[in-house]
Amino acid sequence: MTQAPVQQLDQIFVMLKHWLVGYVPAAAQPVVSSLLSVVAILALFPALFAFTTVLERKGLGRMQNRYGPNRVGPFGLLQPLADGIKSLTKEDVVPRTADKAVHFMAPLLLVAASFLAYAVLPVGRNMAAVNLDAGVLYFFAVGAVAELAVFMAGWSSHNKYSLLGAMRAIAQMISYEVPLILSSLAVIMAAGSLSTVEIAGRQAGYSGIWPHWYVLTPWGLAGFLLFMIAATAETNRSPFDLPEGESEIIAGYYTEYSGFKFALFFLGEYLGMFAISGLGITLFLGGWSAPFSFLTWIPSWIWFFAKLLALIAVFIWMRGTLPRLRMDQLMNFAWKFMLPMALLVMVSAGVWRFLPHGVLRWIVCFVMIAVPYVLLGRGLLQGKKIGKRTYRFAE
Amino acid sequence: MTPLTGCLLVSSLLFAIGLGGALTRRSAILVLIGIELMLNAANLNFIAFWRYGPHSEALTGMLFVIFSIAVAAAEAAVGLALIIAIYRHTKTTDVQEMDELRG
Amino acid sequence: MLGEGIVKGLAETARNFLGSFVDEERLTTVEYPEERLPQAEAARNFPFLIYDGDDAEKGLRCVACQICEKECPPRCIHIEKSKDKKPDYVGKQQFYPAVFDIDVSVCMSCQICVEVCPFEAIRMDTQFELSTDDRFGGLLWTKAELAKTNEYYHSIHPTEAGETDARLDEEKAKVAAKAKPAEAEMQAKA
Amino acid sequence: MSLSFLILALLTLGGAVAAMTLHRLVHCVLALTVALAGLAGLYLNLGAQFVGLAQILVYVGAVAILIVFAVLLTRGAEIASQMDSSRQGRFSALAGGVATAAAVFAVLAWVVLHSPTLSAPAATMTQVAPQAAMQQIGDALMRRYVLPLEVMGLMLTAALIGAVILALEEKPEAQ
Repeated sequence: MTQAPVQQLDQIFVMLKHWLVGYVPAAAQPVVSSLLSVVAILALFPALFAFTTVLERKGLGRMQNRYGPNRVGPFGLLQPLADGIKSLTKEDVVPRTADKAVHFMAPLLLVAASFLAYAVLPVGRNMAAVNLDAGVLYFFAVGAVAELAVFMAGWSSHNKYSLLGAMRAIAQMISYEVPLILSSLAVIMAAGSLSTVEIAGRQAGYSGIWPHWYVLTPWGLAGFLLFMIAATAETNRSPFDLPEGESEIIAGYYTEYSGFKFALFFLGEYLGMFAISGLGITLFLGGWSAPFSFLTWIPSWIWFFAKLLALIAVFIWMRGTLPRLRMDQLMNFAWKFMLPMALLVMVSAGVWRFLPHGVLRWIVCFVMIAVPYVLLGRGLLQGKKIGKRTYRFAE
Repeated sequence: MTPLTGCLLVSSLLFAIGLGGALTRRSAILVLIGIELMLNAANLNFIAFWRYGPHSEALTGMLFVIFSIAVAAAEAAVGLALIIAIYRHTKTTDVQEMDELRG
Repeated sequence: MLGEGIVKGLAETARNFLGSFVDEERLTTVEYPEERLPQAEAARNFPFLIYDGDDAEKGLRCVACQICEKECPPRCIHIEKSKDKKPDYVGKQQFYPAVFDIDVSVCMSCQICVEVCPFEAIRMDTQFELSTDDRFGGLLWTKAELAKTNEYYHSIHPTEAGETDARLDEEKAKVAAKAKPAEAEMQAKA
Repeated sequence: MSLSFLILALLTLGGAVAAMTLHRLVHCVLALTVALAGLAGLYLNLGAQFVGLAQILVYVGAVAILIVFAVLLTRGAEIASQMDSSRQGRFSALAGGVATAAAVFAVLAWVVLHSPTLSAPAATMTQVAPQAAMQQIGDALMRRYVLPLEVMGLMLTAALIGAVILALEEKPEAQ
C-alpha cells in the first residue's frame, strides 16, 4: 500500500507532463511534450545557477573566515536578484574595433550550447528530455561548440587579453577533453551503451545495500576522479581558471563584455559546470539511483539534485583551496599524468569486465591503477617542473 | 525530384563551391578549407546512398564516412602543420608565393 | 605522493568552513553599519577649525594668517581676511577669516595645515562618513561647517587636545606674567 | 524533400559560399563551421545519428579549432583579400577557377539528373529510415571493419607524430 504513493511522488513530474500533454490535440502532442521539457530545463537550471552563485560566495566566504553576502534578503538569498538587476541596467559597451556580429553571437552561442547539453541528462527515472542512442557522444559534441564560442568571444573583442584568454581556453579545453572522453569511455565500455538513460539504468541495481555504481569499483573511482579533474579544467573553474585569470589577463576572453552579455558568460560557465557534473553523476554516481537500497523510497529526482549539489559543493571547495596553475604545469598535468592514467583506467575497466567476481579482480584492478599512480606521481614530482621551488633573484 | 537526387545535388554543389574556392583563393588555409568542403560533399553522398540505397543494414556508407572523418581530421592536422612550417620559413601563406622550386 | 598537498589543503579549508559555524571568534568581519571598530586615537581624515567658548564666530582661534592656504599642497583651502579685528584668546586684537572654505574633494588629508598653524586653530577630524549626493556644493565646507568646539576636539583626540591646551595655557600665563610687571610698574609710577 | 532538408541544405551551402568568399580568414573559418554543422544536421536528418554527432565533435570541436589556431599562428596573412588583389591576372584566374567549378557542377548535376538508376521509380528506394543502432555500428567496426579500424588508428598516430614534428620549432643548435 505504501509503495504506490512513493512511486507516484517519484513520477510526479512525468505524470504532470502527461496530464498537460493530454489537453492538446494529438497532432501537436510531440511538440508540446518536448516544449514542456525545454521549458522545465530553461526554468530550473538558471534558477540553480542563481542559487549557486550565492552558495559559492557564502561558501568561499566561510572558507576564508568571513560571512559572504548576507544583506539582500534573508541570509543574502536575494543577492542574485540584485546582481541580475544590476547587470541588466548596466551599459552594454562594445569596443569600437570589435567584430560586432561575432562579438554579439559569442555569448548567445555559449549559453545555447550549454543548454543543449541538458537534453540528454536523466534527472530522474524516466526524466530525460530525449533518450538519444548516442547520448554521451551528443553531450561531448555540444560541448565542443562551447569552445568555438569562447574563441569567437576572444577573437572578436580585438583585445590582447581576450585573445590570450581565448587561446589559453582552447588549448586547455582540447587538452583536457582527451582524458575527459577517455575516462567516460571506460564507463561506456562497462555499460555497453552510449545512451545516458541506459547507463544510469544499469547502475540502479543493488547488491545487499550497496548500489551498482561504477564509482564503487577501483577503475570507476579513478575514472571518476580523472573525470572530475578534467571537468574542472573543461569548465575553466579554479584551479584551472587560466583563461580568465583575473590577476594575469583581467577576465580573459570576456574582458570586453559588459552588462548582460557578461552575465550570459557567467550563466554559460555555470550551466556548463552543472551539465558536466550531471554527466559525471550519470556516468559514475548512478544517475538518479539512491545510494543505499533502503533509501529508494526517496524520489529519484531528489537524489539527482542532491548529488548535483554535492558536486557543486566540491567544485566550490576546490576553488576555495587550490591556487591557479601555471600554463606549463597545466599542459604537463594533462598530457603526462591525466592521459596515461585515463588509458590505464580504460584497460583496467576491461580487465574488471573479464575477470571473475571476487576479491581477485579487486586486487588486480586496484594494483593496476595504484602502482602506476604512485610511480607517475613520483616521476612528476622529481622532475624539475613540479619540484621544490627555487627562487632566482636579479644580481 | 526524389530525396536522393536532392541530396546528390546539394552534395555536388558543395563540391563545386569547395573546388571553386580551392582554385581561386590564394591563402593556403583557404585552400585547405576548400578541400575539407569537397571531402564533406563526398561524405554527404555516402550517407545519402546509405539512407536511400539498398543493403542499408550493412552500414557500408556510414562506416566509410566514419573512416573518412578520421582521415579528414588527420589530413587537417598534417596540412595545417605543413602550412605553419612553411609560414615559418617564408612568412607567407600565399600559395603563389611558394615558388622556390620553380625553375 | 602526488596529491598529498591537495588533500591537506582541502582539509584546511574544510576546517575553516566548519569552524566558522562553530566558533564565531574565527569570523573577523565587523559588520560595519551596525557594529564598528573603535578608531585609533591618531586617526585623521579632514581638517576642522577649533573655537573656544560657545560662539563659533567669536571664539574661532583662526586669525586668517593664510599660512595653511599657502602650504596646502593640493590648494584646497580658501581664506578671505576680515577688514576689522577681534580679540583672540589672549586678548590681542587680530584679524579673523571672513571666509574659510575647504574643498574636501580635493583635500588629501596630509595634515600639513595642522603642522604649520601657529595658532593651534586647525586640526584633523575623524569623521569619515561624508558621502553626499552633491559633489560640488556638498563637499565644499564653509567656515560654519568647519567650526567645532574645543570640547569636540577633546572628545576625538584627547591626548593631543590636552597637549594643545597645555601649550595655550602656558602662553596665556606668559602673557599674563608679562602684563603683571607692566601693571606693577604702572602702579609704581602712579 | 522535406522543409528541414531544405533549410539545412541552404544553411550548408550558404556557409560554404561564405567560407570561400569572405575576406577575413577567421570569418571564413566560422562560416566553414556553419557549413559543417549544417552538414551534420543533414546527416541527422537522414537518420545517421552517430555520424552526425561525430561530425560535430570532430569538425566543429577539432578541425575548426585547429584551423583557427593555424590562422592565429600565421597572423601575417590575416587579411586574405589583400593577397587576392595584389597581382595582375587576378580576374582571369578567378574566372578560370569559377568556370572550372561550374563545369564540374554542371557535369555532376547532369549525371545526377539523367542517371537511369536514380530516375527509377521511388518505390525501389528505401523509404523507411534504416536502423543504425550504436550496437550495430560497434559490431561492424569491431568485426567486419576491424582491419581498417586498426589501420586508421595507426594512421592517426602517424599523423599526430608527423604534425608535431612538422610544427615543432627548429632549434638553432641542431644545425
